[in-house]
Amino acid sequence: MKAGEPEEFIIDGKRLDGRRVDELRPLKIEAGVLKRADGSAYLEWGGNRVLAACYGPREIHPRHEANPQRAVLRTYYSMAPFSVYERKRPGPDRRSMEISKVTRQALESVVFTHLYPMTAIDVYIEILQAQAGTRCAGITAASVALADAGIPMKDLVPACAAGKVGGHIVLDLFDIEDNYGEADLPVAIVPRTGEVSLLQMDGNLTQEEFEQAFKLAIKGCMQVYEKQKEALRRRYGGSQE
Amino acid sequence: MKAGEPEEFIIDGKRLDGRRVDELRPLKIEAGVLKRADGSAYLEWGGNRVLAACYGPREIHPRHEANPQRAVLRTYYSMAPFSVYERKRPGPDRRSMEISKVTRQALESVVFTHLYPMTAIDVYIEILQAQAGTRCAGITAASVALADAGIPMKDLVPACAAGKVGGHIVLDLFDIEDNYGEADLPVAIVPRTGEVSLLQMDGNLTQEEFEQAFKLAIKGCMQVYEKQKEALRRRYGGSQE
Amino acid sequence: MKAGEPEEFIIDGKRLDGRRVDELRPLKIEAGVLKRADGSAYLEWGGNRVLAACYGPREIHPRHEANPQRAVLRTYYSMAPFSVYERKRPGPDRRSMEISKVTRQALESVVFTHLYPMTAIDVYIEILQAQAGTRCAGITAASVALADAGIPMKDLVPACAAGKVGGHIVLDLFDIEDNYGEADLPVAIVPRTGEVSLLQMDGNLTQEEFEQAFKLAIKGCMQVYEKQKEALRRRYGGSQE
Amino acid sequence: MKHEIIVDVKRDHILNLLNSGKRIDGRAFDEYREVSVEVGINQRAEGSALVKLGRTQVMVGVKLSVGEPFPDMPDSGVLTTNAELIPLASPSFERGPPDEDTVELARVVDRAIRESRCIDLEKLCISEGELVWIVFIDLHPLDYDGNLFDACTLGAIAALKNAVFPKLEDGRVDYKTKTEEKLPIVDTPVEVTFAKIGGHILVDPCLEEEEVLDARLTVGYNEKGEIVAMQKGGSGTFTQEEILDIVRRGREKAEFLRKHLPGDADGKN
Amino acid sequence: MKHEIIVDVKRDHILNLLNSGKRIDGRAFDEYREVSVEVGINQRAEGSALVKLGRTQVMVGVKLSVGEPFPDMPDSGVLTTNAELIPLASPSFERGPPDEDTVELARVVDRAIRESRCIDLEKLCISEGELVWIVFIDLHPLDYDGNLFDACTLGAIAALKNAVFPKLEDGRVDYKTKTEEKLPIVDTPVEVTFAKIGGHILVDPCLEEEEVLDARLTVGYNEKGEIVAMQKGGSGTFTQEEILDIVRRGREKAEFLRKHLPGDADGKN
Amino acid sequence: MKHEIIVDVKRDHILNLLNSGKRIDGRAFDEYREVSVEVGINQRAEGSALVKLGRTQVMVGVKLSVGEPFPDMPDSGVLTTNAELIPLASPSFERGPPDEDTVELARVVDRAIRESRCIDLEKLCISEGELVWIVFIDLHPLDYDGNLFDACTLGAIAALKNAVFPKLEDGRVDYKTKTEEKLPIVDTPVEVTFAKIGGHILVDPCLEEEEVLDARLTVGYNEKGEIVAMQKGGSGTFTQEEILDIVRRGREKAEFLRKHLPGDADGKN
Repeated sequence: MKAGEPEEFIIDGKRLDGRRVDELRPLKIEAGVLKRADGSAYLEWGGNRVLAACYGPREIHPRHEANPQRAVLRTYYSMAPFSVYERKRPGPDRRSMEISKVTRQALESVVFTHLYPMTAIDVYIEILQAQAGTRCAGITAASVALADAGIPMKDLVPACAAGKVGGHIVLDLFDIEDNYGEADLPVAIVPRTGEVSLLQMDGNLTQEEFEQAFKLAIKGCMQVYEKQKEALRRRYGGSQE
Repeated sequence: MKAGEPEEFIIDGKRLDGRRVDELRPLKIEAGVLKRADGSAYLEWGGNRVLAACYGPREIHPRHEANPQRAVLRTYYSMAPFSVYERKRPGPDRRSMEISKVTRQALESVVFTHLYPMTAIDVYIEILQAQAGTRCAGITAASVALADAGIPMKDLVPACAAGKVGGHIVLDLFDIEDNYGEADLPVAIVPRTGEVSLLQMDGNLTQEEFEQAFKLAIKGCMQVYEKQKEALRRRYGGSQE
Repeated sequence: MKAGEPEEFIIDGKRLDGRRVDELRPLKIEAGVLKRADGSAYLEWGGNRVLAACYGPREIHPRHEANPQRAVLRTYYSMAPFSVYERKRPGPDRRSMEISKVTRQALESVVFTHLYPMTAIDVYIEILQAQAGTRCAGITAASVALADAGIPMKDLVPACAAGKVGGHIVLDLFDIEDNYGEADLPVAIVPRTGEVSLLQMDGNLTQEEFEQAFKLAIKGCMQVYEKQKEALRRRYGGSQE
Repeated sequence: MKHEIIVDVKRDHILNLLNSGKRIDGRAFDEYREVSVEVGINQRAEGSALVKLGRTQVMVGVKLSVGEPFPDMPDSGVLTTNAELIPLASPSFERGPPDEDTVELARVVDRAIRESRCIDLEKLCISEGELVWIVFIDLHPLDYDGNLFDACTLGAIAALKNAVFPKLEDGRVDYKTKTEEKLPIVDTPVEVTFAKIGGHILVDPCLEEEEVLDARLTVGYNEKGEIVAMQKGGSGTFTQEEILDIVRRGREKAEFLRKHLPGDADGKN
Repeated sequence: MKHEIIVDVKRDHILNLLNSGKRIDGRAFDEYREVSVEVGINQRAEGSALVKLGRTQVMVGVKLSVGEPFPDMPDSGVLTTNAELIPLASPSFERGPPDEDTVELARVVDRAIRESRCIDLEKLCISEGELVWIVFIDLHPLDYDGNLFDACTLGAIAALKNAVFPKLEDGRVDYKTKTEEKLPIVDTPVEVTFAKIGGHILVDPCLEEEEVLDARLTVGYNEKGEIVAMQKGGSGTFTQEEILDIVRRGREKAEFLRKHLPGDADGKN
Repeated sequence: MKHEIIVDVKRDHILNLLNSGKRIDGRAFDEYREVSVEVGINQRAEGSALVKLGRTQVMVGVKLSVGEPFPDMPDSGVLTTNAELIPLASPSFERGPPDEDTVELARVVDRAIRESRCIDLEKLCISEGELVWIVFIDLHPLDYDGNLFDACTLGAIAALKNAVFPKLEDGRVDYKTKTEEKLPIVDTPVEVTFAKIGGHILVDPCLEEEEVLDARLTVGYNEKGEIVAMQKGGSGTFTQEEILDIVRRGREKAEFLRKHLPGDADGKN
């Protein structure tokens, strides 16, 4: 047992932070929080604090990266030095580079990039405070920022993880569960079709556990989707999505 | 009191290197010392040894930095590894980057950059030996190198610091005064108008002390200006400036 | 005497690996071993394992490196992390940079670069396992890869070192001789003219020793040349070179 | 070129307004934008602050770690100030290693903090010559609408005052357990920035003003009103009189800014 | 633009074939290319393997060194997985620091090895809190014809099983003297990659398939058939049913790949 | 393209002169430009030299610090040679990390110094396996008019001979207090460079010759006239006879250069 590892993760049916196994951490999303960005979103999800900004469609530098058939979507995930317990040195590390890539691939299928050939659409995700699940938080915030920037999209992309802790399949791991649990399965979907645009896993799951966790994560995504739509409604009014 | 700190800075009206409070260190400037550069200057100022070279106006790389309305002035301050007591690792550090920037801003107002659109004027300042006051020495040498390169300018830009040591306002700090003194105030001016193109300060000065030091630094600049003009006269002849 | 240094290098007329003083290590060359590269060669030379690949003539990036009069030959020597006893950190170090440069200069004189203006011919040399003499192995493999890519050349460029160990002039040093010997003299030649396109030396040689070693190295090059031609014959058939 | 022309047009517009006594956002020449300072807004940092200066938003985090002191200051803690101009905050900020502007921002903020001796660094010594506290101040602009110097200095001092030590056990920091002990902050320096545009002197330039200014002067003041840091910027010049005037007038602006710092736990301020 | 059009044409060609039940290289949809695994092919590495997956060739070297453990894992060895996409191996690989694709490859291979706990890291502790073995796995593709994930994971586990400790003397490694002691490998995870092209699901995509795929799913399995790692790639999506189906079918493909690992010295496998 | 054509024209001009027995600056084929060596020209360095070879000017600084020895050489000091081709010295030098030419220069100078064993590195051991002197040689061209190899090697050996140890106290260096003890220099290697242009062999190429040469050969000699380093450069070739001839003739040129080294304190030279 590692130092700091809890003996049990579920006590009297409740998780260590008081949630049910299928319950999300509290999630608040606000769209349009920045002046300079073309679109932005701020998100508080449990102990995560995430800011996303979208710039574009805009001129692309360096020029040779331009695509004459569509806009190039670029996504950058980054953590503030003070977002974690041990100060993180500024600049991209290997983990950030991988998350930037899967984030882009999670979002690419919904953006109508062919409308803006030769341009860039840049999305920046800044983790201001981290408590596990920041890649899902980032994708969730990013698609709201894209919408806030007026970028035409097929749908929003909500993301949510499920996992396994102390033998239980649970939704939306927080940091203690993430550090000491058995598996983490982040998922992003395109709600209108139910298709999956992000899927990663590390840990150990049987086939059955995987199927159970996968379905739970998708349910979580649908709850996140409602919060995304609410945020845009609050910003732009109207009661339809 | 830090290790090596002197008990007094002024003894019998003289500073630790024998100067009066308002006296410059010995200053020698020579213009036109390099073959390859378009213009150059070598300066010995107390224990400082500084070489400045100007290349340009010349083609600019990378091309996208070109300005169709004027030449781009670029200045680079750098210290040789053997210019300080503890060997300095080659390459720009944060201090050099800041000094490069303020040096450029000290010189930009005098250069007729609009005469050479789409070009670069590059000024390199190399500190070969340092004894405090190298940014002022660099600016002073740089404007002589610009003149030696035949770049049209409104005026030369002399620079000189004043400061506070042991409670006294003094001109042109040398290294012991700089390390253990209370304030350093480097100033550069455009002598013909008396305007100020560089001003920095660190330390602690009251309003009155600041005003006294500021005026003293400007007097120092005017002495430096004479040396600059002498150097150019020696190089190009004529007794007028 | 350094740790690990042998007391004698030649015992009963044989070197520590059983060779005569003028004998090459076993050398095998195979051309055309990679699918993706335009030309390639694999070489086993004693304990050296070297792969060379040629791409080109091809479009050049960045564009401003293009030469309107000829192709630009670019050579990159690199060592796999597991090619040496102590793991080598990935990326070019100073030694690799120097070897890349002398490799290019060893090959440039034989390639008809003027046939392919505005293009690049890129040669990559990867040391998979090292046992001394990797620069000569790399040049030897590289010229076979160039030929395999169909790049017109005046000749192949074989390379081989001679050196001095325990007072004896010997051909083709292996690692113990290289680490503890007195001198190493790598040479590359253009066999048809006998001219020398690579020559480096470190250690200590008298004039006479140098002349003896130099001639021995050239003899070694000629043996290497035969192996190069054989490899191309095996690949392309025919009994003429 | 497009950019240059737009800047010229903007400059004419701003200058015309100034000539008739008006700033582009309606402020008086000596008026700051609305200032707000929130502290304790980040649970991972030992100290934190969010400063808003109009639409400029800056987050500052203070992290405390331990390490060896500098050999020539064996009984003194270490202060490190770092800035990141993340491209989220402005279309003009680029990814990559710190550029000249980033480095200047970090160094000018650091200067006021270091030269005012506002942190009692000797109290950060744990074991002389062996182990001291290292204070990291990370300046993190989130929305860039001008005058980062003043916003970041204010945020830094607010975050420093907000900071508490984490628990130290056997020479290692337990970041998850915070103590109640505050950082020893003994002064509250602030910086005040003036811009010069066509002969007019304005405090707290907004972005549009920054883009067209001739010169800029930032002055740092300690609680006594003494000057602890200065930095002139911009490719233009100041007259000597302008400088003397700015330095005198800045002092009361510094008092104004300092009032926005949250009060101490003990009710002071 | 040229590139885009060529990709479109290739995609049409491959898709037409798939619609009539054929792959471009003639394989069945659920068929791997020819697999070969050679071990012990490098005398400088403590363990090594050369994997061929069709024309894709990957060399993997395992180097062992010693160093300090992580402070929070004082009795555990350290695992480091690194990839280099050297430009020798493909015209699309570029010189320079690791890019996104390189980092993803290293991290996805690392994930299967780490999460399956296939190396008993506690057996790599030499002196608790002070000295442990560090395992470097270097993934080194030599000829890139698609599906590096599966080839590299297979090569990594083969090289790990091949590895023996060098001699350790007074806390320093004597690399020239190898012992007979093998690394403690307790599982043999493998990864299986499926591509989706126009609704068709194919195992082990070759390069031409990779260039036109919509989406990719890599799944890592341990010896029990449990899932230890997953990574979706590509800018397209999978339906939920496709994912469930791939995860179920991948298990037998993992068994297939695992059979190509060389047997242990003791005849097991 | 412009550049290429200018080079061709220059080459024709220089070659025409050579064909009639003349060099572009009027020297004989085997004649060095004027050589001057000044030492002790830098008060911050432990040893320093300014070498002029015609209009080529090179400053070399030797700094001494202390640190751990290499594990395989526990009783030996450490030598590090570094070059910087600062853009001040030539329009062809660029800012940034060391390029191929910079690295080659540093390594070729280092080779002569290291292989001639001119520094008695064992005398630089302070405490075996723990603390040794580290010698930094910084090659710093100030004005580049050709043949940096010879100028830098000469400057390096002059600066080494000029160097004195700073005071060492409790394992730390007091740089402000210099002792009278000199570095243990036991040989004075020099390097001699020949250029080949259209079949002509010339010593000490000036910049205009360097720009058009076919090939270059640098040979390092110790005091006994033994060869300690060689480096061929340029994209052309030498005949075997040319090489043998250069190596023989270089020895007397080495003697010529060595005479320009300042005398020792004891009058030896």
